[in-house]
Amino acid sequence: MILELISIILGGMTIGSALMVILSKHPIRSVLYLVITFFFISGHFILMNAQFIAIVNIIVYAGAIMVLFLFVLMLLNLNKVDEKKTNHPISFTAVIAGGALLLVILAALKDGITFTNTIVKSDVGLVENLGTLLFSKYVVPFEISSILFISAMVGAVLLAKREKQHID
Amino acid sequence: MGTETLILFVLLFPLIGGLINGTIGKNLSETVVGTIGTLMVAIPFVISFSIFLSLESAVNIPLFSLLKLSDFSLNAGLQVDALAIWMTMIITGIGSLIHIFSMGYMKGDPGFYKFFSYLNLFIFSMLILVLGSSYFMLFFGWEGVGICSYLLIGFHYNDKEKGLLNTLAARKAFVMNRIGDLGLLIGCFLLINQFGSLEFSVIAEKMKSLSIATDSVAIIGITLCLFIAATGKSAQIPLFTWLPDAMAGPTPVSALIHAATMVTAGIYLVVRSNFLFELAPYTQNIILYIGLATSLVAAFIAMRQNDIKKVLAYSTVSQLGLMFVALGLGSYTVAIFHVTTHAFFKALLFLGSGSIIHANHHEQDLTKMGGLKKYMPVTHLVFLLGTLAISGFPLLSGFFSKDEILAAGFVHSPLIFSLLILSASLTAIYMFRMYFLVFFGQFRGDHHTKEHLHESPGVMTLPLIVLAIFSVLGGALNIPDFIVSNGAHWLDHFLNHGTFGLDKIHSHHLETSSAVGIMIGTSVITFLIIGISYWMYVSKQKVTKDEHDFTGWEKLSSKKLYFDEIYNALFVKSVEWKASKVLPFIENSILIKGIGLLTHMISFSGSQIRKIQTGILSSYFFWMILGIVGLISYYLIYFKLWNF
Amino acid sequence: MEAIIVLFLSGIIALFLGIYNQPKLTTIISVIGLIGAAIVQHYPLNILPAEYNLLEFNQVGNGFVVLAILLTLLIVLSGQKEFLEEKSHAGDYNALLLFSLCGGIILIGFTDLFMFFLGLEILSIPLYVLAGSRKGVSESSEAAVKYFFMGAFATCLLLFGVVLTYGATQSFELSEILSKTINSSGNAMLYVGMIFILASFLFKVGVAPFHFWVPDVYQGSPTVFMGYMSSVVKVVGIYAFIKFFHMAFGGLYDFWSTLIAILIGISMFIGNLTALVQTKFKRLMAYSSITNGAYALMAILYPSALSDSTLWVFMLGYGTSVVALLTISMIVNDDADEIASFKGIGYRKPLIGLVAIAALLSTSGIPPMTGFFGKLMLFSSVWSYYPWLIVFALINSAIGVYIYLRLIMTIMSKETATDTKEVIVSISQTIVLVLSLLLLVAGWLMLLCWK
Amino acid sequence: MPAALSITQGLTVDYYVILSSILFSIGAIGLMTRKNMIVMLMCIELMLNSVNLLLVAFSSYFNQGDAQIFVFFIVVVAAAEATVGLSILILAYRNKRNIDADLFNNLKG
Amino acid sequence: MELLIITVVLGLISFFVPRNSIKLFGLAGSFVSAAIAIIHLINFETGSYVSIFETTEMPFGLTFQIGYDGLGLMMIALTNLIVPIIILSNYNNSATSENRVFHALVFFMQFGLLGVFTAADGILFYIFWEFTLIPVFLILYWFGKGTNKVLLKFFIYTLIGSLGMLLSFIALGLKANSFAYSDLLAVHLPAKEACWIISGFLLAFAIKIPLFPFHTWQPDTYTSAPMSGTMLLSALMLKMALFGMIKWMIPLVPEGVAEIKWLVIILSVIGIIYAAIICIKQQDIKRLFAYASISHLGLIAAGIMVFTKDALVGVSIQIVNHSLIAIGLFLVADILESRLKTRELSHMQGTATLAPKFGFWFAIIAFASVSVPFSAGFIGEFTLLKELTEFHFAVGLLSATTLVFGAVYTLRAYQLSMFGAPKNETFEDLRWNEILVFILLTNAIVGIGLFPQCIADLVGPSLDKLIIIFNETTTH
Repeated sequence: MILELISIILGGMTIGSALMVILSKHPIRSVLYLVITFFFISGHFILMNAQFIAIVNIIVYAGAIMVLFLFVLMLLNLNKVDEKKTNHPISFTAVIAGGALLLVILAALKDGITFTNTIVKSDVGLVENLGTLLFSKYVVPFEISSILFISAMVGAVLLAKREKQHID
Repeated sequence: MGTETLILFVLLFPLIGGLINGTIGKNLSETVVGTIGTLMVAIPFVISFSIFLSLESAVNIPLFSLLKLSDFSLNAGLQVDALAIWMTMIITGIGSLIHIFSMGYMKGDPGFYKFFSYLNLFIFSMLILVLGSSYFMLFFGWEGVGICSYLLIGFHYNDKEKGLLNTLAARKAFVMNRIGDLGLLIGCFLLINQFGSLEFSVIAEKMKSLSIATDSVAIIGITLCLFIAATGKSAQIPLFTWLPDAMAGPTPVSALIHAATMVTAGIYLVVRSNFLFELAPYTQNIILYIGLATSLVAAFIAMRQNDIKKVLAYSTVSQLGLMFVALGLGSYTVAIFHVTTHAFFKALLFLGSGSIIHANHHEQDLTKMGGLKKYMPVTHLVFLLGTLAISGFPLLSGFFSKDEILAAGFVHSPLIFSLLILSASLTAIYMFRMYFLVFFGQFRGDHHTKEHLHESPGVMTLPLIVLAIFSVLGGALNIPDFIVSNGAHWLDHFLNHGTFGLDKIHSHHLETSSAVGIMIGTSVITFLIIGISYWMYVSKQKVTKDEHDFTGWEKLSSKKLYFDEIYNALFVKSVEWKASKVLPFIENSILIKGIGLLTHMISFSGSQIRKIQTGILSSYFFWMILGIVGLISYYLIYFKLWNF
Repeated sequence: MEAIIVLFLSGIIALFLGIYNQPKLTTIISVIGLIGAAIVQHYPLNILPAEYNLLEFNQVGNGFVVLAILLTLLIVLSGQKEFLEEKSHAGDYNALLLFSLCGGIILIGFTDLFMFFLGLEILSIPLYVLAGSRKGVSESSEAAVKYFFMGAFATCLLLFGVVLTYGATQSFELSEILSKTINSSGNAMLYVGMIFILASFLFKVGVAPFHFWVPDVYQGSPTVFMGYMSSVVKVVGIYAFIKFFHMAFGGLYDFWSTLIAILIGISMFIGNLTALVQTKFKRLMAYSSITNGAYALMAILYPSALSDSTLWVFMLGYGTSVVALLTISMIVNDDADEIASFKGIGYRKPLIGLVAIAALLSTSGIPPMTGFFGKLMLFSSVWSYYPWLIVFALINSAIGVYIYLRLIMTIMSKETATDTKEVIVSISQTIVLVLSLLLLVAGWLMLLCWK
Repeated sequence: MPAALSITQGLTVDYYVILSSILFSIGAIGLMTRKNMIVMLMCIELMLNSVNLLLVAFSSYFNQGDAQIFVFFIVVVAAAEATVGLSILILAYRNKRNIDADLFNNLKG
Repeated sequence: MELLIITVVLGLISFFVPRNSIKLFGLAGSFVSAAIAIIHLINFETGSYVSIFETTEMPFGLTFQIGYDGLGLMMIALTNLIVPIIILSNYNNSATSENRVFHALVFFMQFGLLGVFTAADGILFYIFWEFTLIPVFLILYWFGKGTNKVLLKFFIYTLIGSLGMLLSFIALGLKANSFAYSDLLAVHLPAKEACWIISGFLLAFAIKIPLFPFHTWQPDTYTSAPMSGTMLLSALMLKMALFGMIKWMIPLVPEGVAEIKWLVIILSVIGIIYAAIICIKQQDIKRLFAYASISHLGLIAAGIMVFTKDALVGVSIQIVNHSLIAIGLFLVADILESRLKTRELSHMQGTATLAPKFGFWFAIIAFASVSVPFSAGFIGEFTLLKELTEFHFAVGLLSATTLVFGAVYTLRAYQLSMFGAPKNETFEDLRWNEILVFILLTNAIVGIGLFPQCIADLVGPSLDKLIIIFNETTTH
């Protein structure tokens, strides 16, 4: 019951911080709220005994990606609120659409949702188990992802590099 | 050589003549062209005369099969019997005379060779018409003469003033004939449907074996169709208005085609189909009344025509009407007899008028003539004979042929008889009006023309004289039996014995007393009319009024009872209105615009759809999310899960 | 797998040659790499250990790989002139194209969702970059932005779908998913997951209402890469789509086929009707690609789509004609991309004219071009299942003919555009034109030796 | 699945399904409403994370490691996407001097 | 085989022939193809089927079969004999006759037509059918003076029709599991389905013929096309549709004929009268002949729908006859247009006086087109009208009005352009090639008019076969 309570509270906090991400006017605040959200989600991971993923999530997302976001924000000097006033009717319809999305997803899934399918505390999320799986069954995808990375790298360089001809 | 071969020569000579003149005639002198043209008709006349002399029974000459269809075939074949050879002789005989005349009349015309070529081709087509062994061949020639007639009516197409008018007349003739042809065509189809063949002989045979009821629908349909065809060619109501207009052609053409030969094709058709018409008294009655009406109407119109050729043209229509009356009364041989005599005197009259016109510098108006007697004695004499013959002057050819029609009418009913008498009297009236106006009194034309008035050359007068002789003596062909005992009704016998169907029809024989009575009566009327006319036009020197000055019935007559105007309003105008207003409207506004509207709608919807593509990212997300919502909703609907 | 390695290696080499400023060599290397990959794919060397053979290629799959390589080859050749204008990046462009193609090949051969997901990303990520590679041009960046955001969103949709599917079936293997789905028609999670996956696929293929990115991105991207997107990516995407839905969700055919048929019907009209009112060439081609993508996707509606050559012929015809037309567009080289600037080019340069006619007629589906046979086979295959869709497709073909015919008339006009520049056709472009002409007219005969 | 443990363990997979659906929808709403492209990028990361959350839940529920490997790959891809995305952002910023998404509407119609 | 190949080869060579000798090359080449057709005619054994080429193993169930029977051979001979005449009549028209591309396109067109007439596979038929559109479109586009709108209309119209046909072929082919003619013949269809399928075919053919109300593309296209283009269209391309109806539509879907028979016949009859009446007041001579063509073809189409042996024989004769007449009339129109620089009848008056030879030959062609005796049309129309009357009296009667209307508008056109006092100063009389064309046409028209049996013999046995197929299905 305690775990259940914790997870419910954690879930509520996750939703709340996620909402703050899209509600806060200032982008830097959004980034910070997002980092907090990631932390909460990692908390869920730990609750489910998926330690490796929890760590990766914090390191890669909160540590690397979000820092990158902050860097870019600072670099482009975008830390002031320059977002135009939100157009209310448009955001209203957008919220309606998003709400409808949630609604239909839940409506569709409602037959399956009985809150009886409880989660087993398993060991599969431990580093050792995952490592074995990754380097045996999923070694090819692992290697293949190198193509992804190299193209992302090349792409980033290609796009972000300043050309000699036109210097702004 | 047998008849089979000879008859081919009869056919081929005019064709060859036409082709020679048409192709190389341009480089030949007029004399050569004329001679070739004439010989190519004269020789067939001689040949056909010899065939006529030796003809014993009908000869059927299959030539070749044009097209074999599943249940019957279109055959080219000839058939020589009494009727055919008689018509051939009329055509070639009168044809050659007119050819001779044309050599003089057309002298100096740039289209001289063409003219002779067309004439020869016309003779050829006409011969096919009468010699053909089937309705198909008849139709072949039927159409052929139509074209030649078209070409000849519009012969002077490039005339500065009247060129287009001439061709309009030609077109009118062709189109009206085509309407008739339509009847013939449909008649042919009905015949095929009924008898499975178009051969005269086969149909005649089947008529016997099939034992078709009198006045059955099929027969009435067929005969009516054939009669429509006949009204087209033979200028009967309602299709008669083309014939007077056709006088736009050169005068020999009028003589040959529109008086002596082509217009009798309708008579020939009905006589040829006598076995069919005999079974359709209903149609015969229609023929009778139409013929009578035509005869009277045309005679009435002829009363106050001022154009010499128009008078003759309406006279022709009127005479053709009389022939149809004879046909309607079942007196086929009488009709042919009248065809024959009419050919003589009408050709004579037309050629005579040609001679007059030639002398008058192509002036045809009666009001501009007068007193020509002294300038053109030969023409005057033959013209007088012709006029007398057509008016039924006793013992001339017209007297006998018309008398037989009257006799037939007398047998039928007194009303018909009296109307026939009226028609015959009208003939005499307008003919003598014309005769006196032309030859008596003072010359009313201009001075210039007067100086040049002259008798026509020998080539022109010679045929006139020959025709005059025939017009006078033609009656001898069919003299009533109470006048001569031996050889009476020779033509009747000849035709009856050599033509399908006719042998079974017995002509009505009047008692001698009534016959003599009719003869005397008509003679008296004719004399009276001549006398009155002489008194009016010669003694009182009455001169006809100008066309515009007519009033009352005279105006009605001069305006041709407004037939042209009525037709124009009823048919021509409505078709032209459709052609120039209604159908282009359908075409442009409904069909084309309709399609245009469709394409416009398509591109309009394109430009509307285009507006969704706003270029703003968040709207694209919005649509995509709505898309997913839609997809899931589809799932919910699909499994009917819409119950929360 | 070997083909991927060959492509990857040649991509790396090209990258390094680019760094050392050898732009022409990079071209040669990429061409060699492409040809080598095609050969290796067709005649496998079998040198890799067995566990590396994670990808499965049946005969049809092989054919599609070869087709993708062939189209890429044409694109690489036709783009050389543009690559060489920015010498310092020629290596990058070539390498990114090759990397992307690797992703494409993975997408053809995948058997589980891991490879599928990675393949999709490897295919897409270089394209996000390439779309924005004309750096000074704001349209190009806009295209990249739009492509990236919508692409990433589509990835999210895909992943959400995958996770729900996994939740319903407990597996990432296509075959196991299939075996689970056959008996579990009532599983809501499976259906919702499938719908999300469907949405992301529809996005990739550009089917309404997920088509919005297509015109904007195509128009903004450099012409070469637009060629790649509308030919290779389409070929691969549609093949993967069909494979995924037949191999994993085959049991739910009744459900999704109707849904997809409806969406295809809508897309055809949206694509064609909007193309009708375009004045920019690339945008017109983009809308036309929506329509043609919809035609091609019809193959999903009949069960034997994966084992016969119908789709192959269609995509051969469509891909080749797109590449040919875009090559012509590059030759015309009009910055504003107005259709009017094509006026008379075909009359002045008969080769271009001939290719343009062949390509446009092929796209219109007029015999004897390859496109006709593609359409014929496609339509006759689907006819028994969705006749009304074929009627729709034929109506759209007619509208399409109107669009393409107007293009032909512009290109073949005797008059020329007023400000006519000298038209220069480079050697590589000539090769592309000749090759595509050959493929367009007689490409369908390749089937004779294919079977 | 083992029902005996359910009461004490407490966490049901359905709960995560709902939670992750909510997070996913929040991300989607953010994508539609926010104009700042960096925030939009963050929304995408949020959506990816909601997927991760659900995957891990399923992984534990099914007692299978594969799903967590999948999460690993998602993280990999997310990193790559973020890299490319940010560089595209920088590029866009250079051209427009702004990263407001609504300003990028030259291509339309 | 050489029948088909030679046209392609000729077309390809045309691109490389020196510009100054292309005229002669075109003429010589087309005469060679004509000679080949004549050889085939001579060697043909009546009632047989000559297979030219046959493979059954092709991708996607297409069978590559070509061959001809009597009907096909008639069309082949017609094509190969008409093309030289077209090239000949175009000989002095320097804009086209000295153009290499033009000749190549004509030869490709000929190839397509031959393909249509020889194809023994539905899809192959469709392929050739569509293929013919391409060269003719380019001829119209490059050498005509039509606006893009007109050309688009032409192309889209015909294409929409052919799409219907394609659909029908697909539906039929899926039933037969093959597209081969013989297999398609064997398919039996339920009535409702047959109705749909035949409608698809009908759409294609009705637009191509064209039947009322699908004809609106035709007058515009004809008037804007160059002379040779108009000739190709009316003399040959329309015949594809008639041929298609006889050989493909009716025998393949006899079950559906009953449903659409009356529709087609009524439309045809409306077309006959409608087009004829429009002609009566038409001022543009080329447009007039275009509408006249609609009127004539309506009669043929109605005849086809009757589908009896006699009707089809009449149709065959009329097909040939109409081709000849169309060439003659459009040549006339072009001579007038090119020399007077106008197509308005009211500006032409009196040409016959200035150019007597032209007047003469125009008269011949005009009379041939109103089907006077000795012309092929006389026999053809006689047979057709006979069958139509037998089919239904009213149909026959209404169709037969074409005799009257035809005379009215043709003679009007002749009269307004040729007769009267000349309006123009000079008018160059016929050139040698034009005279030669007229002589050839006249010989052919008169020849067929006198010996129509040759055509009946040629096509008879194949028609018999078709009718047997038709009757078997419809009676069961």
